[in-house]
Amino acid sequence: MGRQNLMTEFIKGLWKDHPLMRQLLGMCSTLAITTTVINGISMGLGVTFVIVSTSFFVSIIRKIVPPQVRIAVYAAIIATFVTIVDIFFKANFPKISEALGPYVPLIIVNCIVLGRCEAFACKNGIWASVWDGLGMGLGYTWVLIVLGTIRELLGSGTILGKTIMPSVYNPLVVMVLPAGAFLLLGFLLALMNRLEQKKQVS
Amino acid sequence: MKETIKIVSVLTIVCILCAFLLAFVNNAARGQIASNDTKKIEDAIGKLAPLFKKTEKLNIAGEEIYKLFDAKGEVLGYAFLAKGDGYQGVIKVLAVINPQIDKLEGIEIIESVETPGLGARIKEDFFRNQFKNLKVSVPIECVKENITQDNQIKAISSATISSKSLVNILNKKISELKKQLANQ
Amino acid sequence: MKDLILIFISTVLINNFVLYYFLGICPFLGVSGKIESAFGMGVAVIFVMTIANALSWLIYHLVLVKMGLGFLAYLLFILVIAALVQIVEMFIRKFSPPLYRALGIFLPLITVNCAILGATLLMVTKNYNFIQSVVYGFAGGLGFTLIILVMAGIREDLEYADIPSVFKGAAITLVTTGLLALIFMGFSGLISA
Amino acid sequence: MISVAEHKKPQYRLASEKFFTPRKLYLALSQHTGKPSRPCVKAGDMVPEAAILAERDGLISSHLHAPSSGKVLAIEEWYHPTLKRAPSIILECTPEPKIYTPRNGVEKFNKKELLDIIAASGIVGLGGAAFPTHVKLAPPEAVDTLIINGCECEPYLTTDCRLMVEQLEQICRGAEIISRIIEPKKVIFTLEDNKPEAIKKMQHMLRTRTNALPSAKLVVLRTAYPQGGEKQLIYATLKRKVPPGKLPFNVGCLVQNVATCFALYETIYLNKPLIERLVTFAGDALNTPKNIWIKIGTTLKELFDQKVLFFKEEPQKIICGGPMMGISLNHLDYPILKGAGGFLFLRSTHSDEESACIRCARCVDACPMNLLPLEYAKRVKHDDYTTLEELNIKDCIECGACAHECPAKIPLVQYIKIGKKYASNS
Amino acid sequence: MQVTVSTSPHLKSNIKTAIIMRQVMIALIPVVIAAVVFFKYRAIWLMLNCVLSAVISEKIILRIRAKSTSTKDGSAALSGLLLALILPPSIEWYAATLGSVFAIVVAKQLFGGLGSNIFNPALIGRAFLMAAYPKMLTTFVEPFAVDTVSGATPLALQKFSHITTSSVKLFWGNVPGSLGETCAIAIIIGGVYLLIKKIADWRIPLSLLVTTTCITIVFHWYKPQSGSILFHFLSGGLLLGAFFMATDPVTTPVTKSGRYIFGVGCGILMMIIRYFSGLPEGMMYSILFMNSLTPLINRYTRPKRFGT
Amino acid sequence: MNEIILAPVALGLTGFSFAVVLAILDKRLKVEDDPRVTKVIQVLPGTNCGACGFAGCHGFAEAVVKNGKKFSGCIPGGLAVNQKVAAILGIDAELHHHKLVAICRCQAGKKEKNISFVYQGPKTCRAAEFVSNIDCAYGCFGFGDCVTVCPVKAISLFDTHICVDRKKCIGCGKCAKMCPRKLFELVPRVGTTTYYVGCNNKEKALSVRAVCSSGCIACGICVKVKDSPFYLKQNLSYIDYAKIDLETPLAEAKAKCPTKCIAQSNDSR
Ligand SMILES: Cc1cc2nc3c(=O)[nH]c(=O)nc-3n(C[C@H](O)[C@H](O)[C@H](O)COP(=O)(O)O)c2cc1C
Ligand SMILES: Cc1cc2nc3c(=O)[nH]c(=O)nc-3n(C[C@H](O)[C@H](O)[C@H](O)COP(=O)(O)O)c2cc1C
Ligand SMILES: Cc1cc2nc3c(=O)[nH]c(=O)nc-3n(C[C@H](O)[C@H](O)[C@H](O)COP(=O)(O)O)c2cc1C
Ligand SMILES: Cc1cc2nc3c(=O)[nH]c(=O)nc-3n(C[C@H](O)[C@H](O)[C@H](O)CO)c2cc1C
Ligand code: SF4
Ligand code: SF4
Ligand code: SF4
Ligand code: SF4
Ligand code: FES
Repeated sequence: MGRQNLMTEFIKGLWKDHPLMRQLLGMCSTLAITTTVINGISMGLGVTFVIVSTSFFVSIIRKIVPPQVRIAVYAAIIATFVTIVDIFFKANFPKISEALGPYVPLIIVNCIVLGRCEAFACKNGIWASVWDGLGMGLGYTWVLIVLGTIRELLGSGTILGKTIMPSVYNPLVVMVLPAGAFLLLGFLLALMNRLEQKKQVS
Repeated sequence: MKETIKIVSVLTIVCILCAFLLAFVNNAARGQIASNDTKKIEDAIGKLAPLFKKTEKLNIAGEEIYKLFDAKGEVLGYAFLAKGDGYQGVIKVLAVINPQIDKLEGIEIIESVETPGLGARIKEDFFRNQFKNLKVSVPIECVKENITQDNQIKAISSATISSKSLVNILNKKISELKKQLANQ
Repeated sequence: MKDLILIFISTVLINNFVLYYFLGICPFLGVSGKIESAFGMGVAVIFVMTIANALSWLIYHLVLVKMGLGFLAYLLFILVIAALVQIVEMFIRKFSPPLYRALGIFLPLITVNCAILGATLLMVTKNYNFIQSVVYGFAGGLGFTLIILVMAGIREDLEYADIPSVFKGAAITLVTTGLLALIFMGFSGLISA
Repeated sequence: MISVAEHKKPQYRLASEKFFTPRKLYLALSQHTGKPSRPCVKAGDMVPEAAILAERDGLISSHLHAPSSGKVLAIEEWYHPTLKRAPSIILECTPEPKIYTPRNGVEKFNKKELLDIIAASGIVGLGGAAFPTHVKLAPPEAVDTLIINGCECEPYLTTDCRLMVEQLEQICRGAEIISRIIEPKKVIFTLEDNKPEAIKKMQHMLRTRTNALPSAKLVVLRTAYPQGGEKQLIYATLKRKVPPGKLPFNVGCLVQNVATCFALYETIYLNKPLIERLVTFAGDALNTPKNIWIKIGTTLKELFDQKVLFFKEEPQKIICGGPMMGISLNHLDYPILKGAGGFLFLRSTHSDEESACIRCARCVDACPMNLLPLEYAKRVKHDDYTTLEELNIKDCIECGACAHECPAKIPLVQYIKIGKKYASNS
Repeated sequence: MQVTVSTSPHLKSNIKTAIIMRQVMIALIPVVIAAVVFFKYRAIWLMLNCVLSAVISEKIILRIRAKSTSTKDGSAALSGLLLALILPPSIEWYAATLGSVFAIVVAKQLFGGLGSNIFNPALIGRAFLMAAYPKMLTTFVEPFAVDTVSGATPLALQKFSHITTSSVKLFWGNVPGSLGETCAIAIIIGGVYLLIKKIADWRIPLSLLVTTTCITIVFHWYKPQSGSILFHFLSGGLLLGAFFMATDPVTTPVTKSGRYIFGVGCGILMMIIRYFSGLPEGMMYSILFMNSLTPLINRYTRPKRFGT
Repeated sequence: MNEIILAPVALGLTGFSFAVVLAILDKRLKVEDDPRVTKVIQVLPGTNCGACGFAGCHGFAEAVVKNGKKFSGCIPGGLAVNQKVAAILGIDAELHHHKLVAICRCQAGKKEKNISFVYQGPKTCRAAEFVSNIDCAYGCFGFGDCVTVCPVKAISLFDTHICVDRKKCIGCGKCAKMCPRKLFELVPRVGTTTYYVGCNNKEKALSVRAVCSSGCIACGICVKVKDSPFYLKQNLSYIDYAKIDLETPLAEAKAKCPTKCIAQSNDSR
């Protein structure tokens, strides 16, 4: 596989085949944990790590897994890496671990991870899979960061814990509530559609 | 038959490998995680009783209570965890009480899921500071208007439920504690 | 008994898996287009969630905790769910083709429905006993079904609405979900008071 | 059911007039429900009045007679209110009034003889649907109640009302003929309470003529639209419901319009086929409204050319039939068909543009068939014809009650018509 | 001669969407007067604020979407007015504007504009503000002393302090509360006008009020301090909601039986929230919840075919 | 250290038992699928996202195999997957080797059509059908329902006058099914130009002239051209497409037609 091809595998996850905005996968953690920027970053990186490593392993063993136990095997591999991430956070960043709560283990069923295994890694070579996973993971991460920034800024008036908004600003509490997350993501999707429409017109 | 063997062996081997990997990582990180947990509690206690140097864990009726000592080895008081239902979910609070068990040294909210801007304000200083040196020889009361007695705190307006819940949680635990420590 | 009722109500209405915990959003967005499909999905989720919770509880408390292997929980839960779903699917496919047609096609989707795994994990966090866990699983599935049905009803109506083109599809569904979440906030505080 | 503005006042008391001197007649071969009749004359033929011009083709079809003596000019496409253009016999009139000699021994005719006469006379239902009457009078199941429909629930139209006031005796004779054919246990005359004059006459007649129609009675209904519809009428008078897809005889009923009864009388007693009918001409664009006896096939233009009718003002809308179910025409060259009870010439059109449905459910409440008109409109607008049959769109009788009530001015009936057509296609 | 052709019917009733909306506004006149009497200039500013921001945002959206429909039908103004009537008089102006814009833009226009919205826009506006500025939405002022004295609503007093407000006061409306919900007599006058004029369907208000009455009878008998029948009937948003919001044609079922179900469901939910939840009042959430069920209700209560 | 041994053993055992159960059940409970379903599943992304409107990839695969029309429903898969699915179902061949092309038998524009009255109602052909918006009882309403129904956007509307893009048309016949006036005809695609008679009025010349200035008056000039494939039926001219070996008679007839109602559509346009 040429460098060019690896690059396209990487790039596509950032916009064209964006896992969240295009494929509507991995919604749950996106909505749940983006109350602050730092959560978004940590979750994004955690997911990226899991996608990359599972893509790697799934791609290695792709030829020997019989279809009857395919999902079980993938799930086991994913669960292993997720547990590692979980343990890592618990040991080194206990605060974040607490904030992310049960959503770290839920990376296991984050549809993106399994989705990439099923859709890509089990059909492609190791490096392509790794780059694909990386692209998907980083694509996911940037949206989490955007969501986290907007929600933290509007909902608490801070970014990364620092107060940004002037003191007369009355925080829109709804932004850090579930409802705010859904609404914001809805609007973001619409914005994305709009950009795409513009692109098609021109 | 060959396929069956393949199915069985692949899944089994993957499971074994995964478990092995996990056990290994877990083993490496376990110490750190455990110390994180104690550190978190000690940090919280440290905020409420800055003088403490040493804790002694008392295990009474399955619940953990920390006896606090200062640098000279004198008893500073007790720290305990209490939890119960708030407005939306569980509130978990750490409180430090004086050795005579009649006055609170302060409280620290460990965990809560109250509404930001309303119930979540129980975490804010203006509210928590009311518990500093609060008389607890009689049950704490939560009032909506001005405080008239030294066992009262003022509820957060528009979050009466959260405030009351917190007071109830504390009252319940303190009365248990009194009994338990008396038994000791 | 009272605790079971409380668990039930709070799981269905207040701490709804979709609107409060944000679990199972992907199938919620994907399969809420038609009432029939939504119903099939809902029933499948109730079914699998209940059984998965029961099995996971047994394995977790009788095996893992006893042996001090708590860190294997995630791995085991997902294995249980994956295997369970597959077995259930095989069974109904063989023995009840009509049921399979109505329900079976939803089963593979469920493995990656994070609500199922979420239910098992939350059941561990909440320290439920066996019966409570089963009720929790059932109520969680029911809450999911309720909300996906409501959504499907709304979306069937919206098929004919003149929605701005950029909002068509997932965007309006998310906005609607957001409004539903606003509404379900009205039920908060129902347990404590 | 709904209440609608009546607009019957101006023509309600106008005695009927006659116009029997058209120059040309345009006789569509499709005058009735069912198969068009088959012409049995050709261009150039001279025909006397009442001669058969076209014959019944198949069971549900009807003869067509020459309303006037004259010369067949051509058989070609001509304007037709529903079909737009349809094959028609064009007749140039050479007036030679025919004297009809009453039939003798009518009292002794048996059922079969009566039915044969009716079949030969080209009578179709004059209540609007123009269904061949000889078919209707041979129901495959026993009928216990004959309902004579004098409701005339369409606004503006007053032909049935005038007929009942002027020719009640003959109508009763016609009803007698029907009851001799189908032998019902009961005969019910139904009227709405907005026709007090007809009600009074009818009451008087039933008191005095008890021996001829012993089991007859009068039911006066509260005025409502569309109470004249067969299924609605049967429910209103007998509380019997005709199931979907079923016909009145399935619940032991037969409904005939009063004008049909009059036509039956003329055929049986006077040996006169259906060649003329009473038609209401009304609307605010006319100088004076009129109820006129007129030959089938006369064009509207002729009425104005021969100064039978005058425009007060240019009409904005011309309607064949009543305002609720009638068809709007685009000029005056249309002929009068057997089933046409009236023509309206209106000054103003409802020019309100259709706006968004506000789901107020006024249409649902209005619908006499318990349907959901708004759902049909919504689906048709979005080209979704898949669920229409599930929603029983075929039950709709296109009465227009829903569209009348709609505050958003949505042409619901039009959408329903599209829906019915495409629902069966897909 | 150039005529117009169209399909039947050619005769149509005089009622139009704009007339319906205007009639509802007329019915709201007593309520508006009561609001101005009790809350003075605050009432006027709040109503102006909400109505104007609703109409302007609707205009802008319609322009962006290049729609031919206009704001002349009055539905946006009505939504804005109703929103103002369910907000606390002391609310900050920017919050009211935000709520009004959210109501029109998100709850109404995103769903396709007039007639297509699933949720009642005015209520969504309030629910949004409740989540956005919870403090502001739970702080009320005493009538006549709008700048100085903050007070608790009768339902909050009942629930949290077990103090029952007298029914006479509730009837005339001299109590703290949302702008338009306090004066029972004004709402009843307006509501009866709506029903008599057949602008709103009577089934929902009737079933809603009967349901709540039945529930309060049982509870009052079982546990007297839960509040008397008259108290629950006259306090909070029950009447305003029952007459003006649960009757919103767009967001309620179109079938007759569906409307009964809607009313009963609203009544039950509202009393559950009043009795058991952390909130003193549940009218808004119960109507909104039933709004979300409306598509399902419509689907499963289709009228029986004639003749079956 | 203990758990490093215990964990693999415990999990290995669990994995083993699940695998055994699955393997046995797999043998016992095997149900055969349509092999194409399996093939389609293999090319699908397998994310089971439900975006296609079916319950997961399996549901989609079954549906497409049953009814190939919606083969392009997989959204995450995008174009690449759609093509593969189409290939499996053999739709591809059908799509690109279409032998028929649609023509519209009314070529009268606003100027030619007489309109003596005002139509009021929804602006679609299907709605206009019930009362008509033009004097001609056979011609095109010009609201373009066919334009919207065409899956490949081959139809365009120039002031109420319908043009089919011969290059784009795939001969699916949707327009013919949609048009309430039944104006479309699917004719064999021969050469680079398709000629057709753009009139559907089956009445005599006089009636035709009364409503349209470019209607076919059945004068027969086109039939009289040498080697003409034209014939008259019911006052209307038709082309026998089985006989169009040469283009000259067609072009000649087109040039000679007094009402200019013979039209052509080219590949080059
Ligand atoms: C969306 C929402 C969230 C709320 N969250 C809380 C909360 O977290 N804690 C609380 O005590 N009250 C909360 N409330 C308000 C209570 O239901 C209740 O109105 C309040 O406790 C009454 O207090 P007051 O008597 O001081 O006004 C919330 C209300 C709403 C609408
Ligand atoms: C196919 C067909 C068969 C019918 N057969 C009978 C029949 O046997 N007896 C009868 O009384 N009416 C029969 N009808 C007539 C209808 O019952 C009805 O009288 C007629 O369509 C006019 O009804 P309307 O003016 O209420 O629309 C038939 C109608 C149709 C379309
Ligand atoms: C909506 C509707 C309204 C009708 N109104 C009348 C009416 O007012 N008077 C009437 O005689 N027939 C009316 N009809 C026709 C009757 O249903 C029925 O066909 C007729 O009375 C049968 O008698 P006939 O066959 O003698 O015409 C109406 C039909 C429909 C569908
Ligand atoms: C009886 C009646 C009640 C109404 N109630 C409301 C209401 O509660 N909230 C609202 O935003 N609009 C209301 N409207 C106005 C209108 O229906 C509303 O703007 C639509 O929901 C917008 O699509 C009402 C209209 C009527 C006729
Ligand atoms: S009457 Fe008109 S506006 Fe009302 S629901 Fe029916 S179609 Fe909609
Ligand atoms: S739906 Fe049909 S039957 Fe019902 S009111 Fe409308 S036109 Fe009449
Ligand atoms: S569908 Fe038929 S009538 Fe309508 S524009 Fe196309 S060709 Fe003309
Ligand atoms: S609808 Fe089909 S047949 Fe008609 S023009 Fe388009 S592609 Fe050709
Ligand atoms: S991430 Fe939860 S279902 Fe997809």
